[in-house]
Amino acid sequence: MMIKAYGDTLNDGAVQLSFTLPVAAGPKADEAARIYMGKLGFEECEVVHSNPLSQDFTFFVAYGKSSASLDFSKVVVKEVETTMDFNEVNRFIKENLKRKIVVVGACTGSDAHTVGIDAIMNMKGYDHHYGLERYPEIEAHNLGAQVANEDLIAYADKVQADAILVSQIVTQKEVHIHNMTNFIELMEAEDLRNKMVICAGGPRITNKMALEIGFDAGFGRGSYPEHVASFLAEKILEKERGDRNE
Amino acid sequence: MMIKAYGDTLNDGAVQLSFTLPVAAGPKADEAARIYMGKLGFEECEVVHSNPLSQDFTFFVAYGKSSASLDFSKVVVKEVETTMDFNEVNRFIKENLKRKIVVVGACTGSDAHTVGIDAIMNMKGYDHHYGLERYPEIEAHNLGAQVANEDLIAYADKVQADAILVSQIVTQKEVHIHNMTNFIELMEAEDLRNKMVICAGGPRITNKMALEIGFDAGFGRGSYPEHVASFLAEKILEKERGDRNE
Amino acid sequence: MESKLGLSAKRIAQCRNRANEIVKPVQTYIRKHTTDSVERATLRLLGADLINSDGIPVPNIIVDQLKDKIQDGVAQFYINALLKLNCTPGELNRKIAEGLRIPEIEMVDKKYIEEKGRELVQEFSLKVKKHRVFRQEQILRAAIKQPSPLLYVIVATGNIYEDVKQARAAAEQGADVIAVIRTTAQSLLDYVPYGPTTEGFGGTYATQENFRIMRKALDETGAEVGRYIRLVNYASGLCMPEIAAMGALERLDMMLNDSMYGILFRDINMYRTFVDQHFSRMINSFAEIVINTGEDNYLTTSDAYEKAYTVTASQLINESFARASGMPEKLMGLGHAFEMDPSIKNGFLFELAQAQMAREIFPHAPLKYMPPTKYMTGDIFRGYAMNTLFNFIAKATNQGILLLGMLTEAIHTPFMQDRFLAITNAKYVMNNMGDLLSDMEFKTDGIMQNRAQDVLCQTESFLEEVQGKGLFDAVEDKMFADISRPKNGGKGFGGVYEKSEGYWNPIEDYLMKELNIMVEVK
Amino acid sequence: MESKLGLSAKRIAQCRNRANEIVKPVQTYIRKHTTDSVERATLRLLGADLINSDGIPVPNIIVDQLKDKIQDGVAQFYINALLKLNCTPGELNRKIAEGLRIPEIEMVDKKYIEEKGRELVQEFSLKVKKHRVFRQEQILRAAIKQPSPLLYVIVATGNIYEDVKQARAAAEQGADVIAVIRTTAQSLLDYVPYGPTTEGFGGTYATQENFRIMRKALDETGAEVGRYIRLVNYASGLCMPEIAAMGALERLDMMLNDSMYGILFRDINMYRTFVDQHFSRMINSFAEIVINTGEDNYLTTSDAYEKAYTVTASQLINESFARASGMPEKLMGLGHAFEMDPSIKNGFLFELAQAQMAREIFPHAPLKYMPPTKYMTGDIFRGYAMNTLFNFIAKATNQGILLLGMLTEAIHTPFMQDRFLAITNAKYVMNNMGDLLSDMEFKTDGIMQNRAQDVLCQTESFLEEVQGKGLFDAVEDKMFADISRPKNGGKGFGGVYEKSEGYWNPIEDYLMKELNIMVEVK
Ligand code: B12
Ligand code: B12
Ligand SMILES: Cc1ncc(COP(=O)(O)O)c(C=O)c1O
Ligand SMILES: Cc1ncc(COP(=O)(O)O)c(C=O)c1O
Repeated sequence: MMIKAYGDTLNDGAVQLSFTLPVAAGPKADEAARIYMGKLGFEECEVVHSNPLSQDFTFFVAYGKSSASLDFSKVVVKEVETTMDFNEVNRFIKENLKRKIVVVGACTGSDAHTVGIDAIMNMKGYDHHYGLERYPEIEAHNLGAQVANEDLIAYADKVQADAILVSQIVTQKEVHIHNMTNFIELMEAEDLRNKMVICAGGPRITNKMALEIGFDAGFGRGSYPEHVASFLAEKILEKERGDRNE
Repeated sequence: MMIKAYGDTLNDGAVQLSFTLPVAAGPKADEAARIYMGKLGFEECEVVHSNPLSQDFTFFVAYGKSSASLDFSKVVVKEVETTMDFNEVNRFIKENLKRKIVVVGACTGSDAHTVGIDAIMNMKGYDHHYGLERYPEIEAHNLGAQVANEDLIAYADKVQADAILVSQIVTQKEVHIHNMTNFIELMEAEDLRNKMVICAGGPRITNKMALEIGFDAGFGRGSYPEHVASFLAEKILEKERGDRNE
Repeated sequence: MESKLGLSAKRIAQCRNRANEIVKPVQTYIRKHTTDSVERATLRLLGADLINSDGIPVPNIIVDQLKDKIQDGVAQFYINALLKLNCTPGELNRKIAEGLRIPEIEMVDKKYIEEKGRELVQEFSLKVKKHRVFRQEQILRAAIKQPSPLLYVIVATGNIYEDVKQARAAAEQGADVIAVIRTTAQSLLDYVPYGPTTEGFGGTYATQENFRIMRKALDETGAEVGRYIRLVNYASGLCMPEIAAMGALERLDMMLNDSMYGILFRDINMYRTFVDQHFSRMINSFAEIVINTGEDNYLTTSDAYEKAYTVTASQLINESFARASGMPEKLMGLGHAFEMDPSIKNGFLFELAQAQMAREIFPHAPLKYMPPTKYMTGDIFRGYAMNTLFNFIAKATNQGILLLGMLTEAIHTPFMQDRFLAITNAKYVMNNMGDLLSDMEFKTDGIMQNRAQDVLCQTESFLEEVQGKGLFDAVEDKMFADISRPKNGGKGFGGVYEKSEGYWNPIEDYLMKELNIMVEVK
Repeated sequence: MESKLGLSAKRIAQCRNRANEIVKPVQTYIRKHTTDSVERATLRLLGADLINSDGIPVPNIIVDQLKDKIQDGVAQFYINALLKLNCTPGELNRKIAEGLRIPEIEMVDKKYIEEKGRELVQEFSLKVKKHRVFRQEQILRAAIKQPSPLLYVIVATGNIYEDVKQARAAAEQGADVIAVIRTTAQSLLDYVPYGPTTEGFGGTYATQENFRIMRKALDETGAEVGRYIRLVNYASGLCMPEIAAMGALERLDMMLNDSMYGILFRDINMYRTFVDQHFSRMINSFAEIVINTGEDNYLTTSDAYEKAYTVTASQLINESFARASGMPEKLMGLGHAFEMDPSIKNGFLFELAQAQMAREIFPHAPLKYMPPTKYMTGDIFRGYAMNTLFNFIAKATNQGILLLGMLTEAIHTPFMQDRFLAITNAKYVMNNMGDLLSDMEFKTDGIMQNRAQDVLCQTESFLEEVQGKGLFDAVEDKMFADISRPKNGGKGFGGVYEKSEGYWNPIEDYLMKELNIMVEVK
């Protein structure tokens, strides 16, 4: 099934854009904006607004139509499966793992944003969803923010964690990618990578990119504690069974 | 001079987009939006927001970076020259043409938007710029809106107009293009095309497209009466001189 | 209710009185006249429908055939044909479409015609009453989910099937009211197009089939979302009564219907419009269709700060005309708009004062508040901020019907996401500051009180002047919207007829009785 | 001025009194202690500067060399070296950078040191006073072009030269205040980086050279646009006094400077922060730099509706600490924020009440109002609407400094156009509804009056509880921002020293005299 953007008619390919060009405002700038939209591949380009931002910059609002399309049936998302709620997760752990699972989390590197990891881990939770600390079958350790990867790993090792949760909010200059990659390298160097389930989370994190970097899962905006909890429970069980079979 | 869009660093190529895809909201839709941005040619695509519009449509806000660039020094705008103000125009006509010029204007076809043509022609003008009716050296006839091309041409012929002004506001289904093209055809059929200066105006009109259709000039958003007046005065003079030399 | 703005109840009463005096002589004219469209509407309500192979609607064919008999009322000829040919309206319509000439048919005794007329009127009446009951039930059921103001958005793709998608999506998002904008210049057609249509400029043809398609879609989506989704169309134009008739038959819920819009903004003859608006409003009154008047149009052509009083004056005139058509205040969606130049210092205060004033002058009318349009630009962000303040005032002053502003107003008819953004904006604002104005008071003799009082004074003088000249001359003299319309000029003048002594119109008779419209004896 | 909100003047006075009682024992501690950064700041104000080949700043080198003598004050050793080597600070700095060890230099007679101290303090004092006069002149000249609130935007590219472009553009667009956001985690560095920098994450390093570059650019653009463009940076962190010192030297106009932010949100040791904030505020007071406190931070971690009283309480504590540093109210840019969940019914009313309350409790402070951040999402349009209502309240309640919300708050540090959109939004709203609140009155015992009164009561009980425990224990007990910080934990505790009997600091002495700071006798 091929799809295009939709303005008011199927397949019209209509898209709204806004951008700044580093040129002084005026008819020449407007024309440049129109040409630029053409270079971006749009047709029927309309520069509907332009405004000087300074002597050297101009802001534009524009609409255009694109003939680009994609096959929706071929879109694959490796979504994290999130089937269980609070009670189900606890029951699942009790029945299958028959012990509490130990989870250590932190917001790592120079990143000081605690709210996201707190939303997942704190007793009170987030948006009326209890955090991991409230789960009777989970022993949760929230180390807070600005935790060095080394310290996080050492702590997890010490408490014999089943899983580590890494939160990354700041993404400028791809700092989160560097942090996360470094984390995986350290885990491997310490020979812990296969002993623990490791997840990342944050508003710019996707499952896809987390997997690419070497995590077991990634959780983006709108995640709730039970999403992580049910993923962890199932993954840890899977690991245990795998380990036992080896 | 090659330029790209500017977010916060020269040549970062950052652009904001919003669009709707005809698919149900969810992770698959988000991924489709990301892929779609790729198809549009963007890199580092971030779908920062998605919202269901109905069971079958999803709205996205996205940011991406494009490597597209254009050579600003090669951008050519055939702008209408607009050098004179109210007094200068009148003086110019008096001294050079030595007679009042006759201008007929209307908003044509089924288009009922009078405000634009009134802004240009009415006594009181627009945004503190007097309209053509106030120019002592211009005899202005404003026929209002929803005037058939035939009627406008017949009227202009009757009053021996030097110039005709056509306003076109509604552009859906390219109705303005059809109207304007039809106008030129009729002018040619009546053998009047070369007898009069003809200008078009409206928020979606550019000089470029007006020229392409066969008008002498096109005036877009933000036009003022003196822009048209000075263009007309010079163009009519040019025409007279040309005619005399033939 | 005490006036928050310190408006003098006496002055309001005086204004209202003047509006009534202005309308009185016009009503006298109206009572004595009929029009092509009034007759066609009557035919439609009795059952006339279909088009011929040239696309000419049967009601038009009938009226054309009877040009010289219109002053007697065409209904009797249609009913006569039914009796003589002993067929249903459906069969008769087909025959007429195929060429049958009605005038040639011999007339039966008037009493049979009257009897058949009663029967057909009864059918019409039952149908409409069923619609009324259904609507009332639906509205009641969803009442808590649809607080005031109702959120009103337009669809305008030109294609009824595309419109349906957009409308359904809007209803899912929270819209309470869907208006299907008409194609450019339909108001100037002297007939109503037929069937489902997929080609329009800036809007979709108003046809009975399109009404039906959209009504069905909205009922379905309404049931899914548990709200009653109102459907709106545009009556104004040369076919005002007919479109009202179609609306009544297809259970539309609101109808754009202004007493003077066609005259001023579409150059339709004033006599034609006055007669038409009266008949169409009787239909709307009976069908319990809320009318939307067009005061916003004054402000797109004139300055909203300078000419605010023309809005108030027009509201009062519209009210008076509406009352003369038997309309209760709860159906009067009197219009006004947020159209002041956004660069005016304290413009927000003036808009707030104006909106609050309308609320106080018409305490029971579901006022229809129109968003900024004229000062909207391609800067969709600035436009979105303007719409935010507009929504703010709408909620603060308890407007009844909120036509949501589109951030792309200056660019194109709404994209699907534009409507969504408008709805979320309105919901956010309305929820977030719902009780603000009831938690505050206007300062005595402050900017807003003074502004409202000034506008009310200007309104009074303006109405006084109009009353002095008479409405017909006032319109000719450019007193409204700076536009002059000659009494005998404009479109559709040829379609106005003085009624003969024997003029007979069973629909009109029925509506006047039902609506308790008294005709004052000379 | 009478309270629009019906707040009890007596209760406000009681709250203020409690805050003073809370601060008193902390001031006693502060008076007896110095820190690494206080000493380095003192050195900087006397002329210390430059870095060595490892990038370590000279003030740090000096303090490190004198670790065991800090309790006596390091200034005397630096001055001694100047005298003994008979060179300028510039020359001395170079020598220290090249390896010169100061402790090894033999001490001259104290009276020469004191004399030279006076000379250096004089230089510092003259420089700052010149800045003050220049600033006052500029502000006066542009006063009508810069009405309240001042429009404050941030730049945060990480590259000072890119920041300059953005800042200039913002000033051209109408911004009055430019804050150069610091790179992530600079607050945790125990030294101040050096020179112009082009690499930062989410912000640009605060360095003296960067201050200079931006100051120059803003002065130029300010001259072009005929307004005085304020420059802001962030003092909070382990180098709070030093950054204040640099700000005083380079004519910054505002400085983020909160008495507890570093403790709660950066896990800096509480003793360290209390001592540092006091010294840095003395510098700001003398340099007439407006401080910006960080109450907004409470609301990004706790719920803004539930914990509104913590903001008011913190404002009062910040005020009391500021007063203890000789700061007049007009320099107290006390913070608060529009951070309630936008889905709260009547949330707008609660925000309005809170902002008006701050205005009434601190009538002469240039309150700094922070925009929505926590509930901003990728829906830039919704965010723009939220910012519109935020700007509305800012103007209505006459806030002094308006940090403009960015529609892309949830996405990235501002793009150039984001700032433009923020500025036009603010200008539109402020012009359009400027006089609204002076044209209205809060209803007695209405939602807003009750809300403000409730919050004030909660504030009083909270302050009472803190007073009971003492501030140090209260922080340990999680009473602020739900965060517990141990007294002897956190960063920088090692850099706090009890002053010896002979502690000597010519800058401190001078500032205390200039600012009329009385030390109560035990
Ligand atoms: C609150 C806040 C702060 C507070 C943080 C307080 C605290 N204790 O956390 C303060 C004021 C201290 C702050 C400071 C800074 N901030 Co900040 N901040 C924000 C803000 C406004 C809200 C973030 C938030 O709390 N969201 C709510 C939570 C619940 O959402 P979340 O974090 O996305 O978490 C959810 C999911 O992502 C997921 N999740 C998150 N982590 C994890 C982990 C796991 C394992 C899982 C499963 C799920 C998960 O689940 C959560 C619930 O659904 C955002 C803007 C915004 N509206 O997003 C900016 C923002 C994140 N900050 C930003 C910046 C740049 C900074 C600074 C670096 C600025 C500076 N130079 O000083 C500083 C320094 C901080 C540092 N060293 O990291 C930028 C980041 C830009 C970027 N993309 O890189 C943002 C986007 C603002 C902006 N536009 O500039 N900030
Ligand atoms: C006011 C208005 C109306 C009024 C018109 C009243 C009147 N007497 O003019 C009313 C309410 C009647 C109306 C009706 C309709 N309108 Co209308 N209307 C507008 C509105 C809000 C403002 C237009 C305006 O007055 N602008 C101010 C003037 C001064 O600007 P301007 O026209 O651009 O003129 C300037 C320049 O363009 C130039 N110029 C213009 N003409 C000329 C000519 C010459 C020779 C020169 C030199 C210069 C020049 O100079 C002027 C001064 O700078 C716009 C939205 C908007 N904000 O732009 C929609 C808009 C133009 N309307 C629109 C539509 C679709 C309609 C309808 C067709 C809707 C319908 N289906 O019923 C109807 C039908 C009208 C018809 N048959 O044409 C659409 C057009 C979409 C499109 N691009 O095709 C718009 C954009 C709204 C929208 N988003 O849907 N409308
Ligand atoms: C009262 C009224 N009727 C009708 C219309 C539009 O109908 P048309 O453009 O088809 O005349 C409007 C539009 O503004 C209106 O206000
Ligand atoms: C008072 C105060 N200081 C400093 C900062 C930021 O500084 P940093 O993140 O470098 O600690 C903030 C940010 O919110 C603040 O409110």
